Amino acid sequence: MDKSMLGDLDSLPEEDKIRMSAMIDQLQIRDSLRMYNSLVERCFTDCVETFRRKTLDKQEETCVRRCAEKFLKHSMRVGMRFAELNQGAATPD
Amino acid sequence: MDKSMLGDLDSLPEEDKIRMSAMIDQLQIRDSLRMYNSLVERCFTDCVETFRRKTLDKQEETCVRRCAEKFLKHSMRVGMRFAELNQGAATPD
Amino acid sequence: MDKSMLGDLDSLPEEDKIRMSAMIDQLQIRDSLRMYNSLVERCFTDCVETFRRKTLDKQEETCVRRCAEKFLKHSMRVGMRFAELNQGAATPD
Amino acid sequence: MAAKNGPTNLEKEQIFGMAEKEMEYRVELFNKLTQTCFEKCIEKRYKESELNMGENSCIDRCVSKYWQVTNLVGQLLGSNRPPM
Amino acid sequence: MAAKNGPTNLEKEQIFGMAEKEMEYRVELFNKLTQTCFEKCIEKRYKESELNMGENSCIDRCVSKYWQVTNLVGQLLGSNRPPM
Amino acid sequence: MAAKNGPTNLEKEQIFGMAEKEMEYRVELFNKLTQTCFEKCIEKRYKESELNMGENSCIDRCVSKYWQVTNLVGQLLGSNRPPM
Repeated sequence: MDKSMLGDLDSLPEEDKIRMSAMIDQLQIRDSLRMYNSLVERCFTDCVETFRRKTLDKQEETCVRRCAEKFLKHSMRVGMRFAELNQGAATPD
Repeated sequence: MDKSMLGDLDSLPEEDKIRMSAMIDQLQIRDSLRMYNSLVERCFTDCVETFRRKTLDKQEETCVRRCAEKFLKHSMRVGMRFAELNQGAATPD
Repeated sequence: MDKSMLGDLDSLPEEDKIRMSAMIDQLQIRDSLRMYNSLVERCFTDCVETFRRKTLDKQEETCVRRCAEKFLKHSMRVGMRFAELNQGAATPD
Repeated sequence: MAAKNGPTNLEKEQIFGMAEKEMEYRVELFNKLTQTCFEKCIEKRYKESELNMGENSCIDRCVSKYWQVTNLVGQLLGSNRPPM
Repeated sequence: MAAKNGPTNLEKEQIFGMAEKEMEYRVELFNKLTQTCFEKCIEKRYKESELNMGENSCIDRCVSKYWQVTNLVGQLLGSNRPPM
Repeated sequence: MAAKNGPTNLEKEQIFGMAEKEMEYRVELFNKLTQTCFEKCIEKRYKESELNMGENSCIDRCVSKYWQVTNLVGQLLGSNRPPM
């Protein structure tokens, strides 16, 4: 998600551009909170299997850390590839 | 989703009816964009299994086409049945 | 979801507090409608397996009732534990 | 500000907001119904792009049963208004 | 328009918007937690409508562990404010 | 009220609303793409926190194929504008 779309809105007065920019900021905040929720859900689901205690054991904690780091790296890589495709910069196979 | 709900809003002035109608249009646009996203996700998940190349092979492409057509036909049939039930026009077993 | 957040908004005039309160009410309505939708989806998916008839049989109906009751009890218990953790009232293992 | 001229702005916001939530609910119901019945009824190998007879009758029954589950759960939740 | 009278309309929009996003986040967290712990703890054959003892203690521990994972991920993301 | 001064308030609402839906769509597309390719490409035992070479090339191909499926479905739906 970027602000390139603002280019289409030149007919709007300054005040509306500010409003549009604020709307985009808010969507980005919502987006990152959702990402955070999804990340927690995924790593919990994949890493926590037993409920004999109410605290995470070492193994579960390690698993969650790796899962979260891997998800973030994955997400950044997807973002880069996605941006390339959006710019029509597809490379040969 | 239809506009029958507008009947409840007779007390509102003309300007508000227009606004309500615009809101419904926007929800329909959002709805169809979400449907599109779900359709892509489903057909990708069901049809693309291997990642040895970066382009779809013939078999994957055929699978995606059929999946998408089937999903649209399915969705239309569900919509018809759903509308019948909403109108209380349930037929015997 | 509670209204404790309103405390942060003391700088706003009365009219805005009312508006904020209305917004919270609307989010709660949306929340309960979503919960309802999820409950239906889950109990349908878990309890209805065959499509030889167009009406629920006794066994399916019983299953749906139990599933829904169980889900509601589950949801209330989660809500209580969640509230305790939010208030920092975690008890020992 | 003038009370005799129909609803105030805040009341209008609430009417619009309620109508919006109601519609969102119906759309979500329809989407979940569509996804769930696709899962239950459709052959995933996609050997053809037409729905076959078995799939068609499965869809009809699936929608009908989903509707009944919606009403049944609505009764259990004690809601008086029809859920759809 | 008068700057001395508290926040401007645009600032108000942003305060309202932030509060709305924050609440949406909490609701979504609660919903995911509820769904995930139902998946992990509840017997799906639905032989009775009560939660049994095993399910009850599983739910308590599941909520507790989910909370810990939320905090752990929050730390990793470098967020200073408490995620809940 | 003055027609010569650019869009009316209602028209502005629609422009803002459309832009918002469009951005929501892109965000949702990106999120589904991320989730789906994680599911398809990532080793779930989490033995390390780095992406290995196999995962990295799987991700690149997965994104590329997902993009193609998006375009293919867009053509089938008869949409003229690019879906992304």
